[in-house]
Amino acid sequence: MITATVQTRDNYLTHEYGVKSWLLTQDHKRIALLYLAAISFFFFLGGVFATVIRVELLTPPGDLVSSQTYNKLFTLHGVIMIFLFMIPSIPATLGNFLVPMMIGAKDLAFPKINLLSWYIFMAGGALVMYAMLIGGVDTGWTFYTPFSTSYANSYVILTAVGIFITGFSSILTGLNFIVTIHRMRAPGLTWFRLPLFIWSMYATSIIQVLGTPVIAVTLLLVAVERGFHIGIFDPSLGGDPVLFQHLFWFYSHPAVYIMVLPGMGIVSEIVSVYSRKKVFGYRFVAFSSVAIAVLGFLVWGHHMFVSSQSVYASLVFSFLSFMVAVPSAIKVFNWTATLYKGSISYDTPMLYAFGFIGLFTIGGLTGTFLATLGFDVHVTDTYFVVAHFHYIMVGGTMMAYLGGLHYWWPKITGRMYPEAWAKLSALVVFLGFNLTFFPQFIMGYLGMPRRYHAYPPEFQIYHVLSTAGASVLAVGYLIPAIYFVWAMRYGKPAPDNPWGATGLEWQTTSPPPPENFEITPVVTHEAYDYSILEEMTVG
Amino acid sequence: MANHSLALRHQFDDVVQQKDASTFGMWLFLTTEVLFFGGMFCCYTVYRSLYPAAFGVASNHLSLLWGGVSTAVLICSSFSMACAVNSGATGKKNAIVGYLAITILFAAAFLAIEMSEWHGLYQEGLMPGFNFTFHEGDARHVQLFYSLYFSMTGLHASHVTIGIGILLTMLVRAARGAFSAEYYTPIEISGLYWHFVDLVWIYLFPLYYLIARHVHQG
Amino acid sequence: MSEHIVTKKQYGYVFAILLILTLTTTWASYFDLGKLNVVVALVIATIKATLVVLFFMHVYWSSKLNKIVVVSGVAWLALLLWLTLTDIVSRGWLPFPGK
Amino acid sequence: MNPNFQLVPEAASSTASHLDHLTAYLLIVATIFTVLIFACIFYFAIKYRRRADHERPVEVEGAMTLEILWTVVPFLLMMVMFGWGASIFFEMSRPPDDAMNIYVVGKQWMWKTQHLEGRREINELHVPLGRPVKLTMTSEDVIHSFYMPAFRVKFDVLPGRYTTAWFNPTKPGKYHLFCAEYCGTLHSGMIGWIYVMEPAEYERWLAGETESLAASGQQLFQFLACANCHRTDKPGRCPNLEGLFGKPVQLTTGEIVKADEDYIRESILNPGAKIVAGYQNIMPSFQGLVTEEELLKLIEYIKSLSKLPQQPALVPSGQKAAAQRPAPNVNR
Ligand code: HEA
Ligand code: HEA
Ligand code: HEC
Ligand code: CUA
Ligand SMILES: [Cu+2]
Repeated sequence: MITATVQTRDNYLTHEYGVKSWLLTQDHKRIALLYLAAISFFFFLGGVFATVIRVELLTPPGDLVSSQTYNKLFTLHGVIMIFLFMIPSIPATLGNFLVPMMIGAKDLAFPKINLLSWYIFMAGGALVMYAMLIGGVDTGWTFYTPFSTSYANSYVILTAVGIFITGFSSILTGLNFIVTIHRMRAPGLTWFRLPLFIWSMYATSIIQVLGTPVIAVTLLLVAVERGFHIGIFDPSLGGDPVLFQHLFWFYSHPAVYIMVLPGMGIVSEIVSVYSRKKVFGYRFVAFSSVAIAVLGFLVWGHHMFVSSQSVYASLVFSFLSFMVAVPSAIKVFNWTATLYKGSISYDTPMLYAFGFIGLFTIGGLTGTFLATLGFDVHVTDTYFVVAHFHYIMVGGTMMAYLGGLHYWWPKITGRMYPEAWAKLSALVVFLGFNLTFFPQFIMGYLGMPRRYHAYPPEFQIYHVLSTAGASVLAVGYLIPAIYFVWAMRYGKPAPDNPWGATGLEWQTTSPPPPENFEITPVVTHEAYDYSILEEMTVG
Repeated sequence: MANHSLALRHQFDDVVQQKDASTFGMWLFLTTEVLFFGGMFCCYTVYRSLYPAAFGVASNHLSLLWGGVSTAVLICSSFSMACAVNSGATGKKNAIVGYLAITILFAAAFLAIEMSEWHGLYQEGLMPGFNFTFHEGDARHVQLFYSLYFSMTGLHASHVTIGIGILLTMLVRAARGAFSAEYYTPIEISGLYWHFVDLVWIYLFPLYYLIARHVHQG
Repeated sequence: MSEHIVTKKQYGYVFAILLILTLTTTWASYFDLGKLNVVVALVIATIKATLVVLFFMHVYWSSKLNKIVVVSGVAWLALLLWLTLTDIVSRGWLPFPGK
Repeated sequence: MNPNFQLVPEAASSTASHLDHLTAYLLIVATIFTVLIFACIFYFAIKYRRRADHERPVEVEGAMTLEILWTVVPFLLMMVMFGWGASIFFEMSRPPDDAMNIYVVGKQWMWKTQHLEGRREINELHVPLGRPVKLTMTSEDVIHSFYMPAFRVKFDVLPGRYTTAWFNPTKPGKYHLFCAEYCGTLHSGMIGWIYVMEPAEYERWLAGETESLAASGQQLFQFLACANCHRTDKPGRCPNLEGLFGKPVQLTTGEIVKADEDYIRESILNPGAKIVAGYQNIMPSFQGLVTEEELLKLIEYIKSLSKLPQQPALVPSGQKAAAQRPAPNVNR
């Protein structure tokens, strides 16, 4: 780890040594790093699956892997990326690290539960890994019945139980955050002085706490139905497979906001710092997070327009889907307006934030296409949908996550990352990303169904473009993976506040001491008030 | 007093904040539990609204007597749990231990009744997945009823079991004198959990046992 | 949060009401009230549940925040049921209204 | 048409062109906003780039009018999307009354289609140009989805119930048929072709088929001994099925349900679920005794009983009816 010659002050990394001091730690910062390690592993694993998918799709016939294998590949790609990477990604790493620091607390409200939730996550993850190693699962990440309960010939129960378990880790993290944000804010830190990242983590936590139990019980029922051959969703046993879809999407639509809200929070922080301005329309951005969290629960039926859901229900869900797009629009416009008359610097995090805003806009707009009833009938279950969600999740959240990692890297490790390499990789990621996923919009509208192992030759040109893009993208992700590891040891030592930011986390040392602050800070200013900066840098 | 300052963990400023945070956290956890059971209640609602007749027929195969008794037993356990919390608040160590013991006994009785009921249903051939031999009328949806019945009472029973574990821990801690009138939050929180378990049953009872008693008496 | 200690006597009253309501609901289920049977059963169950939440679980005396948490749990459950039922209930309605 | 590079799929049905207009609107809105956002970012980023390290920009307070503007304008644009999309969706989910019916059964991993005239196909579907076609679909195992990109039509095919989709082909040719709902190992192999033919050619293609669907249904009705109970000459124990289809049925529970395909299917497979008022639950279940395709034949037969009530030949009175066109709307 970091050598004591550079870090003269006691910090959370050097406070204790040894494997045990990490595995039994109750320090939210160390737990965040434990999560970071686990999550990075899962991301690269999911990425490897994506790579094989893309290579297979280079040619129309299914020639690289068998159909069964292909189906397992995209299922595991989806399951790992969603449940083991993206949902815990920002909340459990940056959120864990930053929530207490940003509100001036010594730790989360329940440190033991925080550690427990990491172990629960690892247990669930291990189960999914075990299922993967002994043969995998081929139901798609959506586990639709009756295929998953009565027909699939793979390890559905193990995987479902694995996801069921990780669900509890997500619930506990959310619960911990809500209690912490309510009860442990520093003196003077009123709700409207909170950084927007906190607001978005708060909104995310609401979804985690209220939504996750439903998917947990749904997957439990799938496992039970499959294990004991009793009818709950299987129509040949009297059940209703569409009911499963309702329960599944009741969680899984809100879950997409679990995946994007934290990213939005990061972008709010970054956009403000690198233009040295208050976020335009702070209250609108803050409230829109909560609005998204609440409205997000009302729209799940837009995944079921052709599922034989009633036409009236589809109508209601379509309408509500447009309602939830409004708060997202508010955010996009406010970020853009924040740039106006700012003092904009092009540090790597800002480049990622730009990427987020642009790509999220495209992903979101195509989301409203999908919410449009007649249009969705044509493109549902085609690559149009695949492109839509990768635009938001990879183009949006992944960008924000990388932006956030760069932005707080100095605080987390006490070292700077190499700026030139970082800028280069940001550019590569942006270009590679668009090349990968833009062609998918077109082939989706042309009718290329998703989850296809082999496909008619007229789609090949788009698949080739997409695969080419994916290779560029992979390089773009490989570069930061290398220089982050390098920077942990060899990076320039970081000052306490390298970016001239105003958040409380920047007012302590880099890396922070075990209890975050030498003295509990008292807050007297609104968030993003850069006039206090002069006092700070002088002092 | 020394006792409770020991119980203050470092991340909190004072005990009030700590206690508040704990109860608040427990309530949040209980909302997740509401939605956890909620997924199953949703299945129940949908299927009952689709197949009311089959549900009525199926329901009348459950024993109303034992259903009613187990409801009463759970309510009794809730009452004694409430008394345990009261004893906690007034700092009566022996009373806490006694009431917790009574609660645990009631809980165990509940489980025993439930097990015997399940056993009876199994013998009647009404346990889907193990022994389902019912063929009259809309047998498929009678089976659906029993699939849900066993899933939901099973999930509930697992909560009862966990509850017993928690209460036993509390009992041991109380007996060792870990609690006082100033510090009895764990007992209060366990109480919340226990009452929630009771609450679920308050709905399960009418929804499963009282659907169609007026139709086919018996 | 105010430290309110509920006496055993108060608990006793609630306990008695709960038992009486259990008997009532069982008794009521023997009458053929048509669709009202469900309603009666659910109303009584909800009264019981409310008593438990308010008094056994002390929500009556606890902070506004806790009350919000309780209400939102129930509200979200209602949401799940309500929007799912929009589908189930209206399935037969279209595409041929009036036919 | 260069098969290797297209930007827009072929539009070969009436719905397709309606949908493409909506797509144009969506694309315009999306392009405007995407360009707007990108342009603002680039413009601001360059114009207001940091020039000095200690630069402190003036604070710009939020502006209420702007907030309202960018809430209301997208909202209105989205309401247009909603209304337009909904109207096309209604069009898609409401087949015209004169549509010809074709049955589809999906199973892992093939499509079986049946014409009323009796012709059956696998992974292919022939339809005449210019006539609305209504598909009544079900699955033997898991959920599939019947997708014809050139018609912009897709609908899930579920086990245990009937779903419908319809289209009106406007261009002769050969078009893709895909399964769009993941259904297991060979999901991507569950594909086929739709042939849209000139009407005369279609008639020729159909001809040569001896027995209509309803006629095979009638034979099954005899074979399975349904006719022993359901007879018109001796009413009493069992309901008369003549004129049943499409009519409301009163059940013993007092409920009234419509006798549609799903109801008849349930009556055959699970007769105890809904008992007709005035009758006993004595009908045996035929679950496992009839296949999905046979069910469709029975349904088509029962349907034919209501379409031609005046024709005694189709009444199940015991003697075999001569094969004849059962429904007037299919022999144009
Ligand atoms: C982080 C993830 C994420 C996010 C944030 C979203 C956001 C949205 N999604 Fe997406 N979605 C997914 C992940 C996500 N989605 C996934 C994973 C699937 C597929 C699941 C599967 O089947 O495997 C999916 C599928 C999906 C479908 C189902 C498609 C199908 O299967 O047929 C639909 C349909 O309505 C939809 C709609 C939307 C909408 C309306 C939004 C809105 O919230 C977007 C709002 C944002 C904007 C609108 C952009 C900003 C606004 C402006 C710049 C203003 C101008 C705007 C207008 C004038 C409109 N999504
Ligand atoms: C957060 C979620 C997330 C993320 C990050 C990604 C990332 C990627 N996804 Fe994924 N995807 C999903 C979520 C996600 N996906 C989901 C939910 C589905 C639906 C599943 C289903 O249908 O059930 C899906 C489906 C899906 C499909 C459709 C499969 C099908 O329907 O048949 C495709 C096809 O192109 C695809 C591609 C990619 C690619 C190229 C990336 C790339 O961004 C990945 C890039 C990352 C790496 C490549 C790893 C890092 C780099 C290295 C380790 C370097 C070494 C590697 C090389 C040299 C190659 N994804
Ligand atoms: C043992 C006698 C018996 C046989 C054999 C029988 N049915 Fe029935 N069927 C009944 C009775 C009695 C009813 C009315 C009670 C009910 O709804 O279950 C009925 C009801 C029906 C209905 C619903 C009628 C309505 O008015 O709503 C349909 C459709 C039907 N049968 C079709 C069939 C078909 C098709 C077969 C053969 C595959 C068949 N039945 C065989 C006795 C029989
Ligand atoms: Cu059939 Cu996919
Ligand atoms: Cu969604």
